[in-house]
Order: sequence, then C-alpha cells, then structure tokens
Amino acid sequence: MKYNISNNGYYGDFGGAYIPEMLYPNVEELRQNYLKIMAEPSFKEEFNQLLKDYVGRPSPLYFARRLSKKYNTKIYLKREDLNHTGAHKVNNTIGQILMAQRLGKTRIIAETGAGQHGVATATVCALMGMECIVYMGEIDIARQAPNVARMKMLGAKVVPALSGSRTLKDATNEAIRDWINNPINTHYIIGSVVGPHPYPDMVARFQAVVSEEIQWQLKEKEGKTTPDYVVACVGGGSNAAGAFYHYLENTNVKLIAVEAAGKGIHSGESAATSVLGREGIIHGSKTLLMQTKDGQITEPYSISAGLDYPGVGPMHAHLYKTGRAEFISITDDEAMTAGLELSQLEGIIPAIETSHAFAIFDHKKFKADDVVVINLSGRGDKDLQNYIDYFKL
Amino acid sequence: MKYNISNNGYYGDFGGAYIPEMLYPNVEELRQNYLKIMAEPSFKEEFNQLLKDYVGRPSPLYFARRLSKKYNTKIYLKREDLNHTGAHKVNNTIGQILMAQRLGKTRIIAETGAGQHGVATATVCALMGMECIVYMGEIDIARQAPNVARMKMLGAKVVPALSGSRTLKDATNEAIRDWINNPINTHYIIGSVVGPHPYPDMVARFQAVVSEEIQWQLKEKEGKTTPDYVVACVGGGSNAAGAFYHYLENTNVKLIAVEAAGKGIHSGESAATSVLGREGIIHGSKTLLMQTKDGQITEPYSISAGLDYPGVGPMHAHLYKTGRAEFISITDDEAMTAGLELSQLEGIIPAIETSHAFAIFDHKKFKADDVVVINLSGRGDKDLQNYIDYFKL
Amino acid sequence: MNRINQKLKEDKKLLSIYFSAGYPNLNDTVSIIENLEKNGVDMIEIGLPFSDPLADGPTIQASSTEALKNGMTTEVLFNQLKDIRKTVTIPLIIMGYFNPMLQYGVEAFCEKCQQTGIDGLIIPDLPVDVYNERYKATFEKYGLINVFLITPQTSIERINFIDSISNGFIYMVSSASVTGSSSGFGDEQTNYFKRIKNMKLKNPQIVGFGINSNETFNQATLSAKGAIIGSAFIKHLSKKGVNTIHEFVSGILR
Amino acid sequence: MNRINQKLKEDKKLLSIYFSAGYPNLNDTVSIIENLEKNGVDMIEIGLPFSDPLADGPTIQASSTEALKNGMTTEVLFNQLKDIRKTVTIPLIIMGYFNPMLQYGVEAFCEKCQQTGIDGLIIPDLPVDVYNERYKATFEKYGLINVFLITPQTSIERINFIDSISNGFIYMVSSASVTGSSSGFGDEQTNYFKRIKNMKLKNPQIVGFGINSNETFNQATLSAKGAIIGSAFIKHLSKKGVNTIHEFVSGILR
Ligand SMILES: Cc1ncc(COP(=O)(O)O)c(C=O)c1O
Ligand SMILES: Cc1ncc(COP(=O)(O)O)c(C=O)c1O
Repeated sequence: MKYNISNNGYYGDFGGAYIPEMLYPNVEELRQNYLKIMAEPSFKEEFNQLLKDYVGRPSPLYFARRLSKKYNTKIYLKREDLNHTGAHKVNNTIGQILMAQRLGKTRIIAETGAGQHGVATATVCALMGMECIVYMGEIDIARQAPNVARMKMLGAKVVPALSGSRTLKDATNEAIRDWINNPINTHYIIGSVVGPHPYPDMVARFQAVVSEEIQWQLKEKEGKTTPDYVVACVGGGSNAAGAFYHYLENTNVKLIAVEAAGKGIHSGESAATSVLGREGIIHGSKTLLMQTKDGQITEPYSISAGLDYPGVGPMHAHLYKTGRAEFISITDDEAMTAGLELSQLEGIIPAIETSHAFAIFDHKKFKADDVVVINLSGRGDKDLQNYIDYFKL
Repeated sequence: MKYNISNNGYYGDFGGAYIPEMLYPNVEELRQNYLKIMAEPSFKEEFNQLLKDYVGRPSPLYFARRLSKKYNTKIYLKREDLNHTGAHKVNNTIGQILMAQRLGKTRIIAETGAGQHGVATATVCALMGMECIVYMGEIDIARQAPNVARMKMLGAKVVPALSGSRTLKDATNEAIRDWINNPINTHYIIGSVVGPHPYPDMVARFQAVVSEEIQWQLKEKEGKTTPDYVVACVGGGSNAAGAFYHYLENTNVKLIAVEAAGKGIHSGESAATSVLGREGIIHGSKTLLMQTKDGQITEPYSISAGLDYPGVGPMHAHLYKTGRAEFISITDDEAMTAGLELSQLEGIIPAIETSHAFAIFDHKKFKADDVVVINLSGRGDKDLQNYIDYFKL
Repeated sequence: MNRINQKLKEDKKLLSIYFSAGYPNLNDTVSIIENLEKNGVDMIEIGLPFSDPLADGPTIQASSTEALKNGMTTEVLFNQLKDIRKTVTIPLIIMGYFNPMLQYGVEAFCEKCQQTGIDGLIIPDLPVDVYNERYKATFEKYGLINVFLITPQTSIERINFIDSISNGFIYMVSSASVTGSSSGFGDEQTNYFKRIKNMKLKNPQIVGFGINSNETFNQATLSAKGAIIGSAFIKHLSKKGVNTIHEFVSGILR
Repeated sequence: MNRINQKLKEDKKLLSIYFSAGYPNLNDTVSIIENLEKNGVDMIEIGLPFSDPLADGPTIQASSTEALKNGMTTEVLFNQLKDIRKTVTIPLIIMGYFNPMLQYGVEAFCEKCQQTGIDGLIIPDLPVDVYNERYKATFEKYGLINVFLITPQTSIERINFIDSISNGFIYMVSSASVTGSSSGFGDEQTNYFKRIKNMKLKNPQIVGFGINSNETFNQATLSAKGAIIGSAFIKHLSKKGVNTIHEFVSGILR
C-alpha cells in the first residue's frame, strides 16, 4: 500500500484536478513546474534560509512534562505555534510565494478560515512586496478579528465572502472565482492540502519540514527517529500532512487525525468529515466531504474557524479509507477544555483548532512508554476572546 | 571605564538597593545566592534546555532586505518577537522561575506594563505549577487587553493598580507592597533591569543570551561577531541590556537606546527619561528618573505601555551619563509610523514598544556598509487594536 | 441525429439561454423552457443548481442558492422535465457541476437524461481528460453530447484536443472570468473570436459569458455560430418575472 | 540631649502618632501637632508625603496623594514648622521616603531639620548600610537621630548591627506588612516582641504597624517601650476631622 501521492495526482481514489477550463492554464503551469522549481538549488536555499531566519525554524520539539505526567505517557509538542505569525501555515506560504515569484506572478490571492493562512499570506506578500487579496467568510471575519487586523496592518486587502455558510468553504469559492478572473498575473496560495492537484501535494511538501524536523529532534531526545503516535488536528489537513509526511509509509508510526465534531457528530452542527462525509468533489479535488444525498455541499460547523470546513484533503481521505490513520472527532466543549488545560499545565495557549488535538486523551489511552508527538499547529492569540467568553474568565 | 556592574551592585553612580527593611531578607537572600545558583550546572542546563525547547531559542538574526534597501544600510533584526509569548521578557522569567524554585518559593508576583512580562510570568508559573499574581495599572489593563486575557487563560490573577498614573510605575509599587506583605513564600519576578540590586544585574544576565547569540549569528552572516550599532528601545531597559550585554565593554560597537518621547519630549506627556530625568531613587534603585523639583516622581506618558515608565534601569543611567550609549527619543507618531512600515516592508508587526527602535532612521544616518542590529523585542499582537485605531485601518 | 447537431446545421446565428432550474419559483422550469422556445430561442441550458458554483458570478450563484432553497434537486428536476419533449423540440442541455451528478451516479444520470430527452451536458468542473478517460463512453452510450469550454488562455494544442473529442459545439468563454462579469467586448475579445474562427475547428463555437444585449450578441456571433446568455436573462427574470420572457428575447434578437 | 532620648527615659509607655503633613488640609500640620501634644501624645512622626510610598498601605498612600494635591512640598513643610518649637516640646520626627530628601540635598535637609527643631528621621527606603557609609556623619553633625526598622524576618546579627548604629530607638515593625494592614496581634507577634525584648538591646523598641486601639497599644507595649499609630489615626482624621483628636487619643490611652 502506498500512502503518498501517485504520479497522476491521486492518493488512492482521491485527488485529481476537477477544475473549470478557465483555471486549467494556471493549474497546469503549476503542475508542470512545481517539482522542478522545488528541486532547484536556489529555491531550496532561499526556502530554507527564510524558514530559518524569518520563520524561526526549526520549531522546537518540547517534552511536555506536566501534560505527560497527567496522562501517564510521553508527550512531545511540535511547536509550530512558535513560527513567525503563530502557526504552521507560514511554512507553506513561504514556499508558495517563492514559487509564485519564479512563475512570474505579481498578484497573490488566498482564502482563509481562522485567518492564520491569511496572515501568513499577507506576511509573505509584504516581505516580497506583492499585492495581496485575502478572501474570508463574513462569520470568520467576526470571530477571528485579531487576524483581520493583522492582515490590514500587513497591507493586505481582506474581502468578505458573503455566500453560503460565510466561512472557509465560501472564502475558497471566492478565491477561485478571483483566480478565474485573473488568470495571468495571479497566483492563488491555497492554505491547506486541498484544491486541485498539484496543490495538495505541493502544500504537503512545504509542510513536510515538520516531520523532517521531528525525526532528528526525536533522535536527539529519544534515540530514535520514530514516535509511536503522531497526532494532529485536521481542517483541510495541512498541519497533519506535514506532521505525518515522513512517516506515511512507516506503519510502525500510528497516525491520529483529529476532526471537529462541533456540537456533536450527529447534532447537525459538525465538521466531522470522516464520519459524516462521502466521496465527492469539492474545490477541484475528489475527496471525502459532507454533502446532502443530492450532492450539495453541507454547511459545516465548528467553534474553530480553521476546522470549519466540509471536506478534508485527498491525502486524508485516503488515510481514512485505508485505515492508515485513525480519525477521532472532538466537540467544541472538549476542545475548549483541552485548550484551557494546556494553557494552565504547560503555559501554552493553543489555537482552538489545535486544542482539538489535545482533547484526545479521553478517547484514546496511551501506554506509559509510548512516545506521542502532538503537532501544536498554532497559538491561541487569535482566539483569546472566544476562550474568555466561553470560560467567562 | 567599566560599564557593567561593580561588585557592590552599582553601575558607576547608579544602582544599589534602596529598600525598606521589610524587603531586606528577600533581597539579601537573592543577592547572596543569584550568582551561585546561576553558576550551578543543573541550573544552566535547565535554563538552556527551556530556552531551546520551550522558548524556541536561538531567536533568528534576520537580515531585513527591504528595510536595508530603504535606508541604505545593513539592518539585521534580532527576532525576540519569535520567542514563546512574543517578546524578550520570557528569557528573564524562565531564569527567575528556576531561581525561585531553588530558593524554595511557591508563590510568584510580578508587575507588568505592556502585559508581556505579566504573560511571560504567568506562563512560567503555569509551566511550573506555581501560584501567580500580576499587578497591572488600570490604564494598561485597558490598553493591553489581549495580554490580560492571556494571563487569565494561564491561570494567573491580574490585580489592577489603581493609584498614581495607574500604569507600570504604580503596578511596581503594588508588587513591592505585596512582597513586603509576603516575605517568606513569595518571589517577586521583576520584569526589567530595574529595582534593587541584584535585580538589574540578574535580569541583564538572563537577557544576555540575546547578545550572546547575536555574536555567533553575526559571525555566520558577516564574518565578525561585532556589529557597528546595536539599537534597542528602553522602558526599564531589559531588552536593551540583553542586546548590549556582551558589547558593553567593546566601544567599537555603538549602542543606541531609544526612549519614548510620547507626544513630544517637552509636551508634558512623555517618558524620555534621559532628557527629562535627574538622578534619584525609584523602586529601590538609584538611577535617572523623571521627577518634580521636589523629588516627587512624575507621571510619565507613552502610547506604549511598556515604555510608559518614569525611570530607566541603573545600567542605562550609567550608559547615558558616560556617553557609552546614545539616547534617542521617539514620539508616539514616529513610533506608530515605523511600526506600520516594518509591517508592510518586512511582514513583521512589532510591539509598539519595539516600533520606537525602528523610528530612528530620521534621527540617525548610517553608512551603507554599517551593520546595524535592531533588537525586535516583541510582536505587536497585543497592540493590534491600537494600530488599527491609530491608522483607521 | 442529436438535436444539438441538427440545430448547429441551421444557417443562422443561434441564441442559447441559460437559466437556473427552480428559479424564481420551484415549478417555473417548464414554463420558462416553453416560453423561451416560443420566443425563438434556439437552445437552452438548464442549470442544475449547486451549492458551491465556483465558476459562476454573483447573479447565477444567487439564483442557484434560491433554487436550492425552493427545493430543487436532481430528482425534482428530472421529474419536472419528464414530459418536456411533448411540448419542446429545441435542444436542451443540462449545465451543472459535477458533484451532484457523481452522487446521482454518472451512468444513472446519463440514462435519465436520455429518457428525458436531454441532448447534452455542460459540466464546468469535469475536466476534458477525466471525461475522456472515464466518462466518454457512458455519455456516448446515452447519446449525450458533452460540451467543453475554451477560454482566451486555452492553448492551441488544447483547443485542438478539445475539438477532437467534442461532437457538438465548443463553448467559447468570451474572457477569462466567472459568469456575469464583462460589459461589452473589446478588441481583445474580437481578436480572440477571430483567432478561434481561423482555426477552422470541426466543432462550431458558441460564445458565452458577458453577453447581455443585442449588441454583444451580434458582436459575439460575428465570428461564432451562436451565443449563450445567462446572467442577463436571470437578472431579467428577477426583475420582471417569467411572463415577460418575450421582452427579453426580442430585445436580444431585435 | 536630643528630645527623643529624653523622652525615652521617661518611665512610661510612649504613644507616638504618625500623620501625613498637609492632610486633610494643607495647613492642618501645625494644629494637628499641637493638638496631639495637648492630648498627651508623647512623640510625633510627621509624614513628608511622597508620590510612590511603597512601604505604605492604602490609607497612608491616599493621605499622601491628597497632601501632594493640596500642595505639600518639602519647602512648604519646613515653612509650616518654622515656629513649631515656640509651642511644642515633644519629640518630632520626620518620616518620609529618601528621594525627596535627596533632591533637597541630604545635608541641606538635615540642617533645616536642626533649625526647625526636628529631632529625628525615619526613612524606610534608606538602608542601614548606605546610611552608615554615606550619611551617618551628616545626620550626627546636625544632631538628628535616625530610626531604623526591624521586622520579624530581621536576623539577629542584623538587629545587633542596627542596634549598634542606632542612637534613639528601634522601630519594631509588628509584622511583615505595609502599614495599615493587620488587625490585632496574635501569638506570632507577642513572641516576636518578647524575643526582641530578651535581646536586651541598647536602644529601646517602639512598635509600629497594626496598632489601632487601646487593646493593641497595650499588647504592643507589654514588651516594648512604646507604639506608633499611623493608619488608624489618619482614618480618624478623614472621618471625624482635626477637631476631634482628643477623642482618638483618649480612646487609645483610655
Ligand atoms: C492553528 C491552526 N491549526 C490548524 C488549522 C487547520 O488547517 P489544516 O488542517 O490545513 O492544518 C488551522 C487553519 O487555519 C490553524 O490556523
Ligand atoms: C515588546 C517589549 N519591548 C520592550 C519593552 C520595554 O521593556 P524593557 O525596556 O525592559 O525591555 C516591553 C515591556 O513590556 C515590551 O513588551
């Protein structure tokens, strides 16, 4: 069994590029060039240099002493929250802005849910002096106000998506429409391992730095490159893809993907795609998605804007279908509680997206000598008001 | 000329421990032990490990390409904004919490202005499972709301200081009062290079990791360990102390300390201590401070809560008096503009405190081949609302 | 012979109209179709509404959303159309996104189209190569013409490839844009129309996107076989209702 | 002989009262002092207000702030007191933070004290060793007694050192706390008072902090020579005004 992408852009049954002809030249240009460009020494050098000096990589692998004690296992946190801009998202936007430059693009568009990808995109656009337009659902603009403010400070234009559920899915639709309208000078920086091939693979490769680092960091700390478990939350799935990447084909490493169950998997207000989804097409990719019997895409719900998406990337659809990864769904309440617990046990306030990954301990028991790496995908600064309101602090 | 501290706790004429007898046992215990404890291998190891795995050190030294181009000189940014909790403050709180543990203390108090030190203290208290009380001026609580929220998430108690100017100075008074009332079990984690000896020296030593890293990072990038200039903003002066530390006695390296001129040095609403201050005693230390003819401490003003302090640490008083460092005062408006410029040129939104350091280019010309290191002391997430309101973004 | 091919042989410029099935009211579908035919429209694209129509501009998006709210589904549409061939003879094409068809089952969907008297499909997000490899046989088995889009950015090789696997007409998107965005054609468009004409493709071209008036219809059909109007017609429906379709069509064909 | 030393020789428990000069009204200073003496108070600490009184609790802080607002300064205080020795004979001590004295000039300040008839100083933030090294000679030149504090946490060695350089009394802080916080003394305090008594220091001890009633005054002076009341007196002034000082003093000495 092969878990990574095939030459023709599929993970098992999932993936491909189901795009309107208007996008074909852009996507095809990218498909033909992305691997070549990523292999260029000058690209690699610039990418690695920026990751080091600008993003602050390597992000630490931190042994969480008090959390480990509480759950009687060995928990390491991969500190993507310490990246510049506060989440894993920037690994990808650094890569894509360099890609866009090499493709001769001058205008950047992006969608964003939690705003982290929007901020990470606005950031690299400022860094490179490029025009930046970020689409963001109207609801997410309200619930992630700090990130909207950051994008404005960075000189980006934030355009509200007013259709549908007015969240990430709709922001993505708007971004795609913009791209259709601006096929020559514009690069679309997708923020997760979703979208038409080659996006899922390209984004996963940029995020793969996460598991690459985990390998040598774990070697330093535990004398081996492989943990027993890697745990990550899944919205589109980019932080999980990055954390899983180098372990995909090594089945000794168990992979746990954590989805948002919202108010309960079967409450009608959920984003638990693996449980509720069926195969279909969303945003140019064949994958699992939540949809009506009729094939209309369902409006998802999660307290976390970044997991409030009705699909998962095709890699994750494949990992789910093959059983390579275990999928666990976590409710809003469980996530919030886990976020507070991490704050007070380890002094790290996680993004609410990330909090979902920390809520698995009631669902999953680990052995005392299991090495469990949790990808701490982002920090919670953007979510403070939500936490405060929730806990009435 | 010697610029660092003397054996008896003075920088030239400045320093000492002008404290009420009630504080004597605490301060004396610390004075007698701090160097010994800091020299213990187990202390060093734990400190360095936490700085690496938890804080995310080394913080990068980043060559700011677009900024350098604009000002036609070579500007490197020391990225303390990438530290866990978002500023240099945590270097010190990590050190002090380990110190407090070794002194057998179980309860931690702190003052905070911008809230960064409060957050950094609340963070290390969560990490070590210690009780934490943070004093913060009522006005600062209002203008740095995100950091108040963070402290609460981290389980700290935030107590408003209601007297005087209701800012950092008064929070410090309240913290000292608490310490007087709780002399046995409590350690006071001061957040800057202020307060009675040995605090200024202890905090400077914990922050010295900044210039220690700059040395080898610059060696990698420029082939030499010394820049031509080191620039840092000064509230109490801890980030400047850290950035200057290893260069203090090397006068080839020019030091620039940037103070807050508020609405103008002579507007009556300012915190430009070097210009407006005279020798005196504040918070247990002989130093420069803004005061009336009669010796009453003046209520300072700056748009940035972290620079809104009527004194500077004794090291800086000495650097000023001896001319070892050049002091430049920057107004609110200049700082805000510089903060926006850094955001849009380099994709880095600085704390408003830090923005002051980036506003010197209208006051100070550098040569094209000068190597100028600016200490990017903190990120601006806490200040977004202030920026947005100011620029009506 | 498929009605589309027959129609394309007629010696005239063809006017094709798109509308979202189920809009403005769920049961307007049939009467809109009949009305359009009555008023001289040559071909109709029946929009099967989709929740996330990412190639569509605001007008068609809004009408799709409204149609879904009204209760439109694939099943409902086929039901509404089940007797359409008793009254309507012009070519009927279903235009919709791929996911609803996939969920219905592609073969079932095609079979149902055939039974209903649908002549062809336009599926913007079903790429040519996927169609070619996986679905061409099925479409052909049920006598359905699949219509592909080309844009000003489409390369010559690709146009030739699309032409080679097409067997009806080519949907020539007037400019790179979502539906409903352009206002009038400039040199760029007319040059593009000419350029394609000069390629002498085996399939005629029908222009879509940005046609909203007699003028743009005439411009578009100078080089092309016909033109498709979508957003402009839906705007007319929204403002003036189903009973004034003659006004709209005569405005175009004036 | 300094009035303080004379007073300490009297065979009685001494009541000393602290108040913030310039509070409640700027010019109340003299009449408060005269009133206190008239009502049998043995010694007075005249508080020189400071903007940042970090060893004081809320009551004294607030009175300091108010006094500063009223216009109190070092200069004003010395002016108010310039004729005080025409009417008042009990020992007068200025209690204040070091910075205002430093700004006035320590020597000038001491000289002015002598001229005014001030007998001693209590400067909580002037540490013993700094005093000893830098200022002792000046204080002595102007015949001023400097009073040092000890607390329950002060080590025996340090108490002995403080005793050795003191030449009046030792200010025994009742518990580790800022002013105005305690309510009554427990075993801890009384043991501490006894412990110090048993050290048989050369300087008598006067207890301060937390004395607010006849009961706490008696408790404090069981082992000590006297006691100082600050916050309780200021609270009384705030509530009942300057004219009822007799009420307060008689309540304590009842
Ligand atoms: C911190 C954080 N974690 C996770 C996610 C989810 O995205 P993905 O599943 O692509 O990692 C987001 C999305 O915004 C995020 O901000
Ligand atoms: C980011 C930042 N920089 C600078 C300062 C000023 O403090 P210091 O002068 O001690 O570095 C603060 C204080 O809160 C701060 O938060």
